[in-house]
Amino acid sequence: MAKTAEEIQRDLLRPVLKTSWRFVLVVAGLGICVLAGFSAWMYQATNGIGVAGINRPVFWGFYITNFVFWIGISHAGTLISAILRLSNATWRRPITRCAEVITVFALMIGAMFPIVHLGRPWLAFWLVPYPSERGLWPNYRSPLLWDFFAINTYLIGSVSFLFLPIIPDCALLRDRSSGWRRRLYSGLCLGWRGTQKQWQQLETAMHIMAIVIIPVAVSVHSIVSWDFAMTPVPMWHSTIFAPYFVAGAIFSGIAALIVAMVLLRSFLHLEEYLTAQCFDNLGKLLLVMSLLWFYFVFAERLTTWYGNAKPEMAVLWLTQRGPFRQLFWVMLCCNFVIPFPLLAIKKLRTIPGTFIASVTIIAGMWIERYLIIVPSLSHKFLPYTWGSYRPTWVEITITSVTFCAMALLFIVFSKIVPVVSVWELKAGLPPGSRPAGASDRDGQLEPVQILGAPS
Amino acid sequence: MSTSSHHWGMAVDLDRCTGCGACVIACQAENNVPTVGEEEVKRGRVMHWIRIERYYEGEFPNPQIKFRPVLCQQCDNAPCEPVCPTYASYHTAEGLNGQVYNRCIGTRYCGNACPYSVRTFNFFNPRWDKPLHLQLNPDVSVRQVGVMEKCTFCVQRIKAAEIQAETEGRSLRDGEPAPACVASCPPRALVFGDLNDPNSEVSRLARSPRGGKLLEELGTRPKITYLQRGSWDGENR
Amino acid sequence: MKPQNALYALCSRPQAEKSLVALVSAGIAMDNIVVISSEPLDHYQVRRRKKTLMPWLVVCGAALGGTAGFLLATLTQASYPIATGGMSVVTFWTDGIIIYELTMLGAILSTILVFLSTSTLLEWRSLPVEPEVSAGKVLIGVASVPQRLRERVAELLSAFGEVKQYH
Amino acid sequence: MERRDFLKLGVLTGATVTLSSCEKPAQQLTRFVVEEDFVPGVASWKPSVCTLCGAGCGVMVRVSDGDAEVIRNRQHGIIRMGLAKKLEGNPEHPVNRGKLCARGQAGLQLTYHPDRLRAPLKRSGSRGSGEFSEITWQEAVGEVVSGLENLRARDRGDRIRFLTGTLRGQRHNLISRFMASLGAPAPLHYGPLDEPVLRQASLLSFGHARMPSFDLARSDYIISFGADFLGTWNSPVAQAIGYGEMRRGHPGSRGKFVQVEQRMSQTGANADEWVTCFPGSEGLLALGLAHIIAKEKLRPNSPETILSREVEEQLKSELYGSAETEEKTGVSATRVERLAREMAAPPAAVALIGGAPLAHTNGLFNAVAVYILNAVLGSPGLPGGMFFAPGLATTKEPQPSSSPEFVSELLSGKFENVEALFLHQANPVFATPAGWQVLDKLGRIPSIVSFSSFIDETTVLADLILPDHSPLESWLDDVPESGTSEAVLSLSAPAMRPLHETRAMPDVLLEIGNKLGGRVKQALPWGSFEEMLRASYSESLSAELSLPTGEQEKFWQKVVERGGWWDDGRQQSPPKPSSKFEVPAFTPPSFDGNQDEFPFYFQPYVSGAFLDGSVAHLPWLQELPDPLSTVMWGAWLEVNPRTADKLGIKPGDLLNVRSQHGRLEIPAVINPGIAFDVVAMPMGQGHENFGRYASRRGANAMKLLAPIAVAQVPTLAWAATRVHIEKIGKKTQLALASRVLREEELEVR
Repeated sequence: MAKTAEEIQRDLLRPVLKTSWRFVLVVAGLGICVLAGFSAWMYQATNGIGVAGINRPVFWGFYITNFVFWIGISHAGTLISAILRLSNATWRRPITRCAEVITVFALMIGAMFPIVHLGRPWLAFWLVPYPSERGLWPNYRSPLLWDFFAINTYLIGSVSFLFLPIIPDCALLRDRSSGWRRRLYSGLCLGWRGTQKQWQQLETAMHIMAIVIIPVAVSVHSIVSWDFAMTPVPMWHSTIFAPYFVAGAIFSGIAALIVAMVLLRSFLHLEEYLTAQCFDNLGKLLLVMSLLWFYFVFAERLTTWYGNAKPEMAVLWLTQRGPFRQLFWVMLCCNFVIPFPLLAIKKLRTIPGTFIASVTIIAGMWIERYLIIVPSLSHKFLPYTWGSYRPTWVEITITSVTFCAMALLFIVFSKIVPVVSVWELKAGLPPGSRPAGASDRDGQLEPVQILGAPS
Repeated sequence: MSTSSHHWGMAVDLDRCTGCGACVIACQAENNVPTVGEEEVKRGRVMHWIRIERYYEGEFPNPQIKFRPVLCQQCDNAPCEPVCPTYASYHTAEGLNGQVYNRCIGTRYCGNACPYSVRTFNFFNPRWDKPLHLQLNPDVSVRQVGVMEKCTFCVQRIKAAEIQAETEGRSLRDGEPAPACVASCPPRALVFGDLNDPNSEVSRLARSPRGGKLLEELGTRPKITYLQRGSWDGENR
Repeated sequence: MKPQNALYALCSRPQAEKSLVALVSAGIAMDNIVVISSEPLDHYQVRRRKKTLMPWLVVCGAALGGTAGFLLATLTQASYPIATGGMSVVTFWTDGIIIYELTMLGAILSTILVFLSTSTLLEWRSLPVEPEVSAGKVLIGVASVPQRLRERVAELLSAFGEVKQYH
Repeated sequence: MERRDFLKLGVLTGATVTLSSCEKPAQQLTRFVVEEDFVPGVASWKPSVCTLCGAGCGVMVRVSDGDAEVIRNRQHGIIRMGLAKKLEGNPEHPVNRGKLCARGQAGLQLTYHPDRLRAPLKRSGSRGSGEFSEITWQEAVGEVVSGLENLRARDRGDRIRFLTGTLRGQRHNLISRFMASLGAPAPLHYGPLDEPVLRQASLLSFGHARMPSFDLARSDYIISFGADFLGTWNSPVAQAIGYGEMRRGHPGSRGKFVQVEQRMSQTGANADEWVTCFPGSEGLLALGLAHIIAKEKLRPNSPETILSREVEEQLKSELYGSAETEEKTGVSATRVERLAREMAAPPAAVALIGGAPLAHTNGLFNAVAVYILNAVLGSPGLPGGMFFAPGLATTKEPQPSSSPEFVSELLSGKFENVEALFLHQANPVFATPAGWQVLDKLGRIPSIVSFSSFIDETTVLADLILPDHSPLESWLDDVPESGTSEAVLSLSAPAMRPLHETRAMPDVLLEIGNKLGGRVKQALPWGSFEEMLRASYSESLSAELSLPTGEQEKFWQKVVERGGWWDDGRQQSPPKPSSKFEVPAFTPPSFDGNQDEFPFYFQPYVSGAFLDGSVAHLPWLQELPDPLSTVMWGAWLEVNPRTADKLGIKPGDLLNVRSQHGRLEIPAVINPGIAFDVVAMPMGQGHENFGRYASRRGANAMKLLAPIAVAQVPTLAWAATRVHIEKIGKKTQLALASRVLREEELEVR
């Protein structure tokens, strides 16, 4: 690439250091939406969870759907950044941070939903194992407890995973800013100077984190799937669920990442950094996941159909022919029929191509979560108890607002920290792109000489 | 499994059950189960702890109807218990599936896990138009918004009977205590008693060849035995 | 080490190479030489990998976390007994999950701690802040210069860039 | 239970809850101090009598203390008093033996109903406007007295009417005496469920107009013609107990139960064999069965006393041959023969009839025919057969009269000149077809006094409302007419003190009588209803049991504690065959509306939750799922699936149901257990003015009915109307407990 280190730095710091009126406008708008969502939640908390559409037997609805969905999105960061870091793929450099940011915020939003859906949210802290006056310890046999531990671990992990590589950039900003910003960044960079020792420690730390975070991510979504698979509910009680959910999570995660990147690219004019090549590579990954997802869906349904157990078939037919059939086919189109050609055909695997595919996939994956939760609950074993579910305005508001919240958090973040890691990008540059040029580098010295030197 | 001398169980003789609904009101009256009103019913939020399932078979002119009263099966291996993060639903010493309302934070997980869908949830605070609140049973706490509830086998009656027997220095007789539904059932389709006592009526019925458990294949080991309806043939005399 | 007897030269990358060689050949110990840059100098010889204990410390952290998890999942249940009619409370499979998560948490936290303690926090005061570094320049120098070599080093460094002293 | 134990219990079962404490703090209210007969915190069980239907079950009331917010002479306050908490069957009572139906248990809510009238009311707005103003009891009684004095002065005593629901025991006696002493005609009764047709049949066949009882527990074969005897008909609890025993009471033998009807009722749902015949042809089917049994001498040992030779001969005529029967009833000849032989085989077989078959124009024929079948089976008076409850031989308990008098008066226009009407537990405006114009006929009566505890469609017309105590607050007595083979008197003292400023109707009548003085006072010598009960039961019974006078008091105490008196020694009296026991000539039923314009038979049926609608205002019953349609809080029309397909009707579609006499809008329910040309609908909903829970809910089946009477019995033939149904195009969501009809249909569309 033609850019020099200085240009890179200037381009990437620009959005942080300069604030346009458009930014203010967008943040204000999103802020209002988020407030609206919050007040909807307060309305629910004061009037009772009954203002939502859940009922017997469909005790879980939109909220848990959102929970699973957002936790799934949060798998963007880990996979892309961790795996690519380990495999040391150079094209990762411009996208890792973006991915890690998505992880952190999606996780926060996702983790909020179990609390939103509680009948008595003010008692949510009873899940925390602490010596309580109630003389009661939480029940570790409950998958919700596993969730509690897994999500917290994952949150701490991905926050640090995000923060470590930010440190040098904060140092950069410290030098490039003044006043309160300077104070802020010199605080954030924790006394980073940039000695070679520090660089080395940083890279080692990142390496270890990458190794650790992947199994954590896998465990998180496995456990989310076990929230369902542990209960004897038709089509839930299945061993395929853990891998099925993990795959789905990564699938939607990548899609979310692509969408975010496309938006950044246009808003922050990062065309030179988020290149078509990144999207092409991500597109390929997405294609793989799409195929994998389809494989899981097919495997799950084939097994059910072949097993032909009455209760399971009831749910299966409900989604294939029953009232949920439209949704099912929409999901299939969104997650496979549309994305497949877009991603498989090289000509179409362009930035717009991958973008469209990703958008449909995000929608499709939300529907998938919904179709996993609601039909099974509405058709449990005793036909007399069969019911249905229709969300109320409260659930719809809160659900849609979470997307605004995501955007808001992301935008605000990108105002504080460059969403593309400056130093990683610079470090990725070939020496040739130095202004001084290779010409200065004739006097190549052998390391042997250095090391062999007397001291 | 039960760690106490009693192991309460029930038998439902579908050949006796007429589907009259006496048990439903009996339970509602005994356990302060609120009425939720038409709109909430339409949303599927009836609170009854016991329901009488009705299934049609065949077509006119030869229709048949099966009634099946379904209440908490008080499983020995209950799916609702392990999933509760706060031990709100737990296994009592007498083997009942207890539900401690004060511990419940309303995840409704137990409601999903229960294959019999017998757990009901307080979507709102219960309301009784005054002075209907005077009908409330002082021995049973009223549940607030956001907690799960379900049939308790009228644990308050069981305790009362046990204390009664204790103060009279005797052991419990068969047929005492009787949950409200059992006490009310005109054709005596519902029988309650101690499964640890092999001679109790409920134990006898539980051994009946007509007996079976609801959704037995799920391995929940329910404490309620359903005795199938018989059919008449000339010989059946 | 006292910063005032530290000497630095602000120079371009290639210069940094040369100056490094010069310093080494002048008998300055490698550990005593500080090279500050705004990105890892992967392509240059100034990088010198040192063994780090970090992975091993992390493994210890993980082990610590795992133990904590084990205790949390078993002892607590025992110290807060609850009547469950004989149903099991502490179960192997489920506790395994808790232990696993806490092991990972231990690993993560120890990584952070080790990193912060070994790399940045210690040098907080001792090293200079040079805005020019963020412009792509490299700050190379000697952390503590022996008095006898002071002039020599200063002279050496000045050959590559303007010599700086930070107070 | 000892107090100490209760405290333990309290600890174990959680704190007592009184919602009232959430609202306005107690100290703001005056605390009325009353000496009470409860031990605080200790529940006690007191006997009472269920008054919701004619069965007269014995009840036990669980009473424990609580704070009740009350109004006493216009002042708000709290009373700590014994409150009824739960109703259960009285274990000793011979009728219901400790069991109680859903309605009986919901009776508790009559006492605590928020819309219950709390003090006497005087009409302040125009009649029917529902505007009333509170007055004191003194004023109220004064008004009545002056009104009656005025009538007496003008010698218009004969223009007074007293309309009650079906009523037995001393209340009935008291009202009769009261009316007689005023020179007024005997009290009239109106209750859609009081079975005048069957009583008439009993009178013709057995010599007294009583409801029959059945020894189901010991019968091997039950054939029921439309009788919902496990749900609402006659003495449902007693019959359900018997049914349970019939099914599984005797190891090794399980009786057979055959139900004959066009719409499968809750009772029919339990039948081993369900037979459907043309509406109104039930009697013919019964005679067809009797014909075969008589002809083939399948019951040689049936007591000769029952049927005379010529009746036997009549039965053998081919008029009732199976071919004929098949043609007229639609039940195949082979099936008729099979059924006849089946039921003749076992020692004890019995036939019941109730519901629609009695509500056709030829209802009396059907009833008598079924009695003949019983006679042929030899069931009367035998174990496992039918019999008549002995009642109280000695106490001159007045014959319970029934609707016909009222109806004939109504139709013959005798109401034109009525000047004063007393109402008690009767709501004819709601429970009569529009064609009878009860509303404006009653509306023209100058003064109406109601004792009702609630505003209902009839009471809203009243000029004066003197609210009665709730049953749990009153002295109650009843002599169950059926469901027991023993002599039974149900009698009970109040289970709790009155919650509101109400007064027991009998006491008010006694007070009025006292104020009126003269003949009335002589006719009603008692100071209170309690005294009257004591006088009329204690004395006579102890005389009959020849108790020494000293014993009487103890005896009375025992009766009151026990919730009544019953004599286990006494066996049922075998019904003596009537002299004019003959096979009636078949008269085909006639239906209002021609087949082409009104293609469907309209069969209203007694709702398991609301009966005729008299208990539709109780929220527990409104939220009790209907056993078959599982609907709550509403009314519906049941249509056969095939018919529905033909008319493109889906569940929940609003239908326009039209007869020659009215139309209803009502949602459809698909019912696989109903004939193609029959539509059915529950009674009891569609109140316009009956408290917050029942008003403007569902539709009132009565308003569709043609004002046709049953032949020879002037009572409403409520199954004799044809209707036309069509989709309106609107859909409503019914409050259903389950939308699923079948267990095996795992693929719902």
